[in-house]
Amino acid sequence: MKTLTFLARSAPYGSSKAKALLDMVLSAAVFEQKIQYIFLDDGVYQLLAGQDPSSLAAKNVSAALPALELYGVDQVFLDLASLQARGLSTDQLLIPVTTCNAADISKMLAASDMVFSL
Amino acid sequence: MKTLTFLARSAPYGSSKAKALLDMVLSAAVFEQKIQYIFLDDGVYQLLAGQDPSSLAAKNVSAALPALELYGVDQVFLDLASLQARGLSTDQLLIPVTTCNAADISKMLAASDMVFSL
Amino acid sequence: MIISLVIHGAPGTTQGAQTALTFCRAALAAGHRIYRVFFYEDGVHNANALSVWPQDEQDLNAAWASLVREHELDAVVCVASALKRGVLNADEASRYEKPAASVEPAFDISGLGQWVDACLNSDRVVSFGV
Amino acid sequence: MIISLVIHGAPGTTQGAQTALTFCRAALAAGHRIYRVFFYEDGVHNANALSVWPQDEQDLNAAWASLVREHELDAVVCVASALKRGVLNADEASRYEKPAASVEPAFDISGLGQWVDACLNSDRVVSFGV
Amino acid sequence: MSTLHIVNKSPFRSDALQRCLALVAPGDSILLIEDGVLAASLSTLADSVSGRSVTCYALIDDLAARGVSAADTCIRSVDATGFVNLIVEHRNSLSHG
Amino acid sequence: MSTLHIVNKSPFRSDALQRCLALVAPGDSILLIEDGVLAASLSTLADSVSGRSVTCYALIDDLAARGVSAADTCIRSVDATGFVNLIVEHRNSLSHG
Repeated sequence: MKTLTFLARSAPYGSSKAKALLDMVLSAAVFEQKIQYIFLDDGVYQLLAGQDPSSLAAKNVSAALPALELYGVDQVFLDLASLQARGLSTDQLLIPVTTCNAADISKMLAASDMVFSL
Repeated sequence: MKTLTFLARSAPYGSSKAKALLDMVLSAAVFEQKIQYIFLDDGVYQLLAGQDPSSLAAKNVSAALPALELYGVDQVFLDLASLQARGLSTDQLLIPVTTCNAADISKMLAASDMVFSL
Repeated sequence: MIISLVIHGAPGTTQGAQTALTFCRAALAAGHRIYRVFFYEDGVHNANALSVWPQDEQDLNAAWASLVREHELDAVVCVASALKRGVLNADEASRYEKPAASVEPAFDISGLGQWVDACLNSDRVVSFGV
Repeated sequence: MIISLVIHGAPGTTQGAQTALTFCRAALAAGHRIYRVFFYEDGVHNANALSVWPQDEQDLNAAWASLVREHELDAVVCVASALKRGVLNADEASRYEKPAASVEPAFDISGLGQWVDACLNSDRVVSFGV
Repeated sequence: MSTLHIVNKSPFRSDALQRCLALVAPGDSILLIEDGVLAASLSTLADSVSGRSVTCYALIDDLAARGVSAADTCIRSVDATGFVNLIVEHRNSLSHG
Repeated sequence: MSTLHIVNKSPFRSDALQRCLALVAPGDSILLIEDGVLAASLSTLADSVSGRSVTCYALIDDLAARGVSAADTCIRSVDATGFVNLIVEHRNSLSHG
């Protein structure tokens, strides 16, 4: 088993990056790897409740979040500084996540076999 | 005749944007429009002397610069603040250009029929 | 008013092509004339006839083709951008000995001169996906 | 050492695909084993067999195909990314009633499982063009 | 004789909005679209254009998609028809890459 | 047990280098490639990593293409073979998008 760390750092809808990383996470979960899924920088916008991309004819990226645990992705982290820098707070998020800081992320990176960032 | 303003703001080689904008400028020149070609932000790197992209198997974007005047593109400007912010000076540039500032660019924009920025 | 569009972004990868499509529909609905839609750089992928979208997503390629047909829009794909990206018509496929054409027939393939012409004949030119 | 590559960028638009090609050649020259090159998102355009490059530019599509053949590399194109971008093999072209295939035959089309498999069987996985 | 500045990039990842603000002139307008609307939720944009005779707009579908709202009433929501009207009302437009 | 941070974006247009510097740990390295090498010509990068046990590299072909050179001797030039060696020497790599 490998430890794979995923840094979700892009806002949803402006590009396909949020969806592309989520698809990688779910694929790795099917193979039962140890997954660390970390939302930081603009990636924290992926967790916001109340997203409604229907008028963009786009799929709601956040719809998959509540199912992450079913897929065995239970190590989901949020960089608190990224959230606060954007004027957001944890009660605006769609799912409960463990908050972390840059030092925590550095430690998780050091313990990872592979890292993917989108 | 229309006044077309082109804002070259991307560094060369990392993306095709510098070349894509240059191709637009040269096409507009063939149709003898009034052209304002302004290098600012990272676009100032397009003017640097000594570029050698041969090992990237890429074409030298700056090779076309000396021919601009032959194409009738004689209104070429450089945003001096962008150059200085990058630790560069005008004596490092491949062709002589007229320096300008943000207020000059705003005036040129106001007098333009169409503006393209890459 | 006479408006032209320049589209730089591929469908699906960045949002620009979708924004342009919505803008184009709104401009037509408001009674403006769309003189030309010019697809440049990665924007040429909007004219790829071979793309297959997932059933639960909007097919942006089909949406463009349908809008172009319905309003008889002048939709032009930049030839230099298109060749490099494998968007070819039958003539080019034959000339360059490629096995197939790939451009949606509702689009024309031509040069940047068509973009300059759009600048000369439009009141406004709006760029998307830069 | 066993190394895999993930390539996100289209050739010509951004530099990532070129950087990856140079890296891949250098890794092979240094005696490392390339377990797999996985093309994801816009990276699938590297496997487009229909692209026609200008004569005075390096044909990056041909360069990849040639490297893959010469070293018998396992080059895999993500099927979901490829379908949406019009990079199809004959089976898919037939299944989705498209007029032609467009993938360079040196590349396989498969799913993200091949990328996970590369993670499991490689010492290093390097991402390009993100 | 004014310009519509169109910004489609996140203010956190890209300097597009900063570069727009450096060039914007009195009478110009700024329209936030796509990831650019993330700037609408910050008070800093309203502060930056305050007193400069610059009007700010944000595309309503992009705000709704992302679940964010304008932090300040001086940033006006527009739909696609409003976007078209802004193009018509300004002499030219500048899509900041 | 260290990470090779790969940065391919201009420090002026993107916050990729800043975000890299926020995550870099002692023993990690930073490799500038593509437009990322533009940061090599600035003294600020050398200052940022000074005293942090972080080594900086820049891809020589990308420096040469752009006609820029490293501002500080602490930023080492590497060729493609050196890039491969850095990948081998570090436990993992992080390409900062």
